[in-house]
Amino acid sequence: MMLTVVLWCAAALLALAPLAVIVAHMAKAAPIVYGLCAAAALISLLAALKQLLGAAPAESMALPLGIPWVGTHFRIDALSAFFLAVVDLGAVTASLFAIGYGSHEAAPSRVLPFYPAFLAAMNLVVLADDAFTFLVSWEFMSLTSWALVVSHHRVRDNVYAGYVYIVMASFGTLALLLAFGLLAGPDGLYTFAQIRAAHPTAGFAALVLFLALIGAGSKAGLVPLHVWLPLAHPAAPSHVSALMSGVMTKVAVYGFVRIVFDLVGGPAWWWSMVVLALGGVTAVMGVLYALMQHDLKRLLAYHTVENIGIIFIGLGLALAFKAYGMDSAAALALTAGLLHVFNHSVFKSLLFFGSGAVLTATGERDMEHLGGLIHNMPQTAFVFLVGCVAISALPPLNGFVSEWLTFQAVLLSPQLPSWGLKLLVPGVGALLALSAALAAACFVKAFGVTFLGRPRTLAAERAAETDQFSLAAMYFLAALCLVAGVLPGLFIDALAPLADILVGSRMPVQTGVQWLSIVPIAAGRSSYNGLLVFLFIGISGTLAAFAIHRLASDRLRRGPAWDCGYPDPSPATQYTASSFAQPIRRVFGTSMFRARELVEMPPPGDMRPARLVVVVRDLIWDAIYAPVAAAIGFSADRLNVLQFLTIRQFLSLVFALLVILLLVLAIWP
Amino acid sequence: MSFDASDAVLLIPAAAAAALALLPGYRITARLNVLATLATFVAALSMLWARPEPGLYLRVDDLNSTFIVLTTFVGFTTSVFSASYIGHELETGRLTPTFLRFYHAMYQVLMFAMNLALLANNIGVMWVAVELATLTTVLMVGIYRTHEALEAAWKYFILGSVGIALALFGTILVYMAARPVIGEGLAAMVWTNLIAHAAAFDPALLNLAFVFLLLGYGTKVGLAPLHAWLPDAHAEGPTPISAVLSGLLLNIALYVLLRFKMLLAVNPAALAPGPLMVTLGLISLVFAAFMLYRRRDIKRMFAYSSIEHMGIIVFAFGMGGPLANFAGLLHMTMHSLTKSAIFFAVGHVAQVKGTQRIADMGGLTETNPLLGWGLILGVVAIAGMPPLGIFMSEFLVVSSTFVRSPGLAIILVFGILVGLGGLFLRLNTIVFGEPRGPTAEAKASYVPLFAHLALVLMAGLYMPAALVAWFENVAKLLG
Amino acid sequence: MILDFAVQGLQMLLVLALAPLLTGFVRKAKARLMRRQGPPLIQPYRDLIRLMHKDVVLASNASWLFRVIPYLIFAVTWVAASLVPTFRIGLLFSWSADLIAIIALLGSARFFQALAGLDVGTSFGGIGASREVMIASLAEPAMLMIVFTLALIAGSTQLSNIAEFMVSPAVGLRVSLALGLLALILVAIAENGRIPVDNPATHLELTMVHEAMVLEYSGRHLALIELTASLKLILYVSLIACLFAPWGLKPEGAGIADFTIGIPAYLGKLAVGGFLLALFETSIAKMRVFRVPEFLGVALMLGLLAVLLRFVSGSL
Amino acid sequence: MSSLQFDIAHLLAGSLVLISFMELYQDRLYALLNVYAMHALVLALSVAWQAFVQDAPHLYVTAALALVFKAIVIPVALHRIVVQLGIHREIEKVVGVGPAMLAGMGLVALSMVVMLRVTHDSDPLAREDLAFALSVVLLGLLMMVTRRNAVSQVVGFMSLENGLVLAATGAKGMPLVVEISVAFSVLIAFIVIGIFLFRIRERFDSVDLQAMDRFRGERR
Repeated sequence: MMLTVVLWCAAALLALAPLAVIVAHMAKAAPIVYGLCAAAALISLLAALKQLLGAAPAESMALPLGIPWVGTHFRIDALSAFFLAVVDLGAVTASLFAIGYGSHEAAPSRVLPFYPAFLAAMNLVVLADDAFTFLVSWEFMSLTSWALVVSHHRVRDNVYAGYVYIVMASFGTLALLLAFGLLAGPDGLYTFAQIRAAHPTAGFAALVLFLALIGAGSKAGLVPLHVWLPLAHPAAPSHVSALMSGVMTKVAVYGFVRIVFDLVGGPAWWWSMVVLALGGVTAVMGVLYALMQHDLKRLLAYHTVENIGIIFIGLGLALAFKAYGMDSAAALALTAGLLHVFNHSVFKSLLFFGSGAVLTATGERDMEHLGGLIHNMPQTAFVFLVGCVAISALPPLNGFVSEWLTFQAVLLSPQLPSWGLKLLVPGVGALLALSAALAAACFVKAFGVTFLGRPRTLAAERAAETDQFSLAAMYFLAALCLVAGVLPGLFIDALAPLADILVGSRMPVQTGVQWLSIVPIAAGRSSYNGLLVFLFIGISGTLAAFAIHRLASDRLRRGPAWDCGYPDPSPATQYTASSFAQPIRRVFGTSMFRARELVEMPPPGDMRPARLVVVVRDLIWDAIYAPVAAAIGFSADRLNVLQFLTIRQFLSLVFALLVILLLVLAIWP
Repeated sequence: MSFDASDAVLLIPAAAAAALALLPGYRITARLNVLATLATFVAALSMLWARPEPGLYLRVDDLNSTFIVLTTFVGFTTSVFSASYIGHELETGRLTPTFLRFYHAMYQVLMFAMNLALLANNIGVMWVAVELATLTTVLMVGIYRTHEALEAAWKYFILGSVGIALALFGTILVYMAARPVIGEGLAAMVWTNLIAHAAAFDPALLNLAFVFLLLGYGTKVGLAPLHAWLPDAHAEGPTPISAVLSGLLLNIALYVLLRFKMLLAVNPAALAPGPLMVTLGLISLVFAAFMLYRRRDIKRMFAYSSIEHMGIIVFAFGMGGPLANFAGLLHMTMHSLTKSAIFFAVGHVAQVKGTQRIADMGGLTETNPLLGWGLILGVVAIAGMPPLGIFMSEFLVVSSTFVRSPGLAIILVFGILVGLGGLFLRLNTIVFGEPRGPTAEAKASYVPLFAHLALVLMAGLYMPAALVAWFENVAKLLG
Repeated sequence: MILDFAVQGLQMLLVLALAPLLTGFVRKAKARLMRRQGPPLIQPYRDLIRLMHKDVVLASNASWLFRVIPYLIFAVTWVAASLVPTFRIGLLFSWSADLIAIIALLGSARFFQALAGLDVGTSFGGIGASREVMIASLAEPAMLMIVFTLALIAGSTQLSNIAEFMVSPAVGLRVSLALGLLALILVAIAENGRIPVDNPATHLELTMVHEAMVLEYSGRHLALIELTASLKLILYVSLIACLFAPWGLKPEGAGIADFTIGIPAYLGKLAVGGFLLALFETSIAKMRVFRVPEFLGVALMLGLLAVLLRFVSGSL
Repeated sequence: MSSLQFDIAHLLAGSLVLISFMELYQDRLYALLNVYAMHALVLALSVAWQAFVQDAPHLYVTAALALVFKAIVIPVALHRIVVQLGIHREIEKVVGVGPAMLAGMGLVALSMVVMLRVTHDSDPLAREDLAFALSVVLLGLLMMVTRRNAVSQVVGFMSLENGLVLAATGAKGMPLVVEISVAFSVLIAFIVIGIFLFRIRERFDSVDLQAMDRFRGERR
């Protein structure tokens, strides 16, 4: 029932794509298309929630499409339902946002057709129940998002970003293809049911793990496969960026979870070490990269990398516990990871919407040209701030809850017998803590430089508040951040069936606990109550304000900024994004990015201004991608000689081949 | 021998060729050309229902009926495209009416030769037909009389002739192998007899024969390092001919090769042709993939991409087994449709921009949206992306190969990925960015282009059961 | 139940009331150690009241956020402080936020304070904010490592349970605990902006961190921020006290009578802690800003080492 | 068949191989053309002999064709082309005579080995014949590859094709032989005409000297 509903929604979205091609040039095209998208996604969302919360049994369905003798199989179980909900939540809000935002689009005909197709593809990925359908939807998702990335094709960087993206995406897809090739075996048993039934050997399973890490990881943005992400996500229109960062990466996580937790079967203990190490590195590298950025959307994209790392830390712990049969602990770790999936999708969409609003208001993505927007765009500033607090994992918002749960899972891991894990997990815990702290620092920078201070350019000064639809979308997500932060119990319980499927156990039920606090393991061990904390803060804050205004003074005068007695009228003297990051750059960047500051001081009498240039190198690119590109270019050049041979030389090639083959025949046994 | 569909498939083009050689005026001739190909196509379709009995010279079975329908169909759509294309060529004066008459006649001769090669039940006739096709294309490649065109035609001619010789030697050897078993005379060259008795043939002779046939016909397939003629012939000839070359002639040669592969497959003592084909296939794939990066001429680039895909197909057939063979057939069909579609698009692009240099094109989606997106769709399809047909075949090839021999699959995937990179690198400069070059609207019918793409799309999503059953039979035939 | 409420309330008021006193005490002690007379103990209270009654002079381009933040950080810090057991374990709401959450609450306070530093758009605000977050980015992980150590020893992240465990004889002397204590002290110094990391008394522009952030504040806002700083100080002192010197902490369900022991004990601890802090500050010079990372790196390493020890063996 | 017939066929085929070697040895164009004429002559003889042995009259046509067309018409035509286009008289080689000869030896040996693997029930004449034919083919190809000179390349191709005809006629009762030989004669005619039309003075490699660098495939 639910399955048919969501499939019809996906079909409707697909049908919307050609429709959009036709109507794209009409004046009211954007609202119509996005409105319809929102409607379809909403229905699908409700269906998914019903499936998930109603703990309905899994439904499956086969259509006579795709590979003829296999057919196209769809299935919705708790896992699919959860991710479907995440996807469609993002889809609904993004479409809502786009109803307003999309009207600023310069070339709607390059966005409108692909947007619904993109949504449909993401929906289908999480519903697919056989390898072919999964990969088709997966790659179709890449393809449509690629089209959206290059929608502003006159900007060279966007086309370049699209190129890197499509190549990396195909790389990932081919890796997954190989993985499924292994799982399906020589006689092509492609449906997931058959794959589950067949248990691969340990070697094959390990190979599948690595291929899945490459395939899903490259889409999710695991370091070192992340390079395309900070290029492609910002290049797309902001509502699409939100979808790519907030939702598509989660679809990638789904792919990983589906393959590694569900299809392959029992994990080996060392798998978790790989995943944990990758996750930890990704988390810290991601946030450090972000700190070096002053392009708002690119900064957000790098934070996606960081959060993916956090998610994979949770998943890695879950794998470890699962491998040693500590199911309840595995359930905790898994829930932590999946809860972060949801949380990140919420606040990352929110933040990208905010950046989109800023972009439309000022036409600027570069924070160095922004500032002081809180005065002209108070509401956007407020919701963006909520997003910043949430993603910085600060109580009482939702980001904190999932990281808190992850920490709880880390604290359970000394019981793991393996020494490797005993040594690795504390380090990963430290990395997690570090990334959380750095994220806070980074978002102080992001919000402070963009919205606070004095406007650095005319554009920033002239900015105007964004439209109602965008605000509605953002307020909704902000509210969601708060709700998920103060009432995490509801969300944790919703995830219980997933844990059941994947690790065969579930966390203790939270809704029953007194005062609505959450108790992951036992009351004596740890508990957190976002609601009370929130209330306390609210009460004591208002109390203080009330008391002071009553008993002391509430008078207030405006004056020029004091600034130790020599205020400077020029906004250029404010701290910029890069100057704000300078201390941290000096601490971490010098080794991690070879960050150098080149001061160019003209001699006395020279009228040129002195310049300070900060050089930041991406070592991962230099170490891996540049050599590969160079190697391909080199071999292309070498082989290209063959285009310019003379006929006689070509003939000699033929002759040589003939002789070789004859020799083979001669020595053939 | 009573007249039946298979004769029609041969006679219509032959008659049309004669007529077109005589008639003046390009409007009539172009129309007639279209009509003739359409009639041929219909006749070919009719063969699906009323299948003629195999004779000494002609036969129809699952394998070649697949090919014939495909060939005649692409031949038809290409003639439609060619009608609009040629009109433009006349206006710009690149072709004179005399040459045009010659062109149309040759087009029909080519159709005739290809159908003959497919229908032939006699390896001698098969050889003659393939060579006839080669020579006609040689003439058409040189039709523009530019230095490049003559150069390309000449190269094609010489390499082709050597190929012809080698193929003939192989054919003779097959006859030698067959004679002791079947007896002297024509019977020993009839395909049906050969396949029936191949088990008893002398394996050493068969091996030797296959080596020569592989090189001889492999030259036509364009397998590296025998490919040299292919890129230039594609680049310098008229675009409809490039489309036919890539879409059909390569397939024909491959088809002939498959026939002989089947012979060897039947004979247990003979060496397995698989490894040879797999090696050549992978070489062609990787080589062509790298060659894509340094291309400046749009048609030559897609010619190399044809080599790449021929590599994949040969690889698939070399691997053998029901899955791989099915994938190979599917890939072959999809590639013909897609590649000819791409060449349709490229032809219009070249006419709009007045050049084939990629550097002089840009922002096509801006200036000619329909054409630009058509080209993108084609490239996306040829790069093996869903939901288009080639993705399915590549999915089957890769996933079925990886378990059997991981190393090969890795190379295959590597080649595909490199090729994709090259294609998109060039595509970006053509369709995106600031518009460059002339931006006149192309006066052309996009029907063939999008018809092909629609078919490819459909195949990627849903394949009719009949077609599938058919392919599966053929896959079994190929063993 | 009623009693529990009373106790929780008493705790909240107690920390609020004692916070300025502790600050004053430390100042006094420092002055004395430097052979100065020093301000009277109640000077901080006077300052606060004076500031409260002054007008607020707001920079012309200060935003609404700038005005909200003082109350916000005060509230957050107060809540955090009131969850740390001072004289009695098992406060009514102690389970509403465990040690990790308390650290995170302080984190939120710092987050907003740094934002406030950036709001007016002056260069000094920027300096302060950027340095603050740099310090925090190292201090917080170190703190979390310490929390891990304690949590792993006591088998709980619940402050009350940890304290309970610490009272119990089961603790014994542990290497990891020693490392943890050392790290905690370093972090506490950094977090409260004391010498050698930062100087709460300085107004020499280039050395300021915390002071630079709040440069534009005045009147009641400044008062609240000062109070918040004191609260943070007392929070850390009592945190150290209840974790590493839990003597005199009364278990749950203790009656009024026991407070006669608990509260004095707590005051004693505060006095000792304050004096030690003063002693430390007078005996050391402030370090350059970019030495701070090394200072905190040590703390982080110590914490990590402690956790590792806990992971590999139960007895260390 | 009697051993005499066998020996004569064998002799003719073998001498064909020998003449191929002589072609390989030549370094003057006219001499080369003459040697080729001889090559064609011997081919004609051997074909005629096959026709007689297999009493397959239609093979006489092929023989006649070889005699008239290949042994007379083509050499003369080429001779005139050389004169008219003023082609250098000596042959530019890629590898010297010595190495070429050695390679030729290797090829002959190779073809022998390959053919001798053929099981013995197929009649020996065919087998030996085929071995010689194969070596002639390979030698022709070798010549095309090691000679820069257009005319000598044509000669190489033609002797290659002679090898084919030898094989075809050697294959007892093979149909279409005549047609095929005719077809090939036409093909060769095309090539020769092509050379004349495109005024290829020195090499196949390009349509004319200037074109050679500019129009080989894509511009560099």
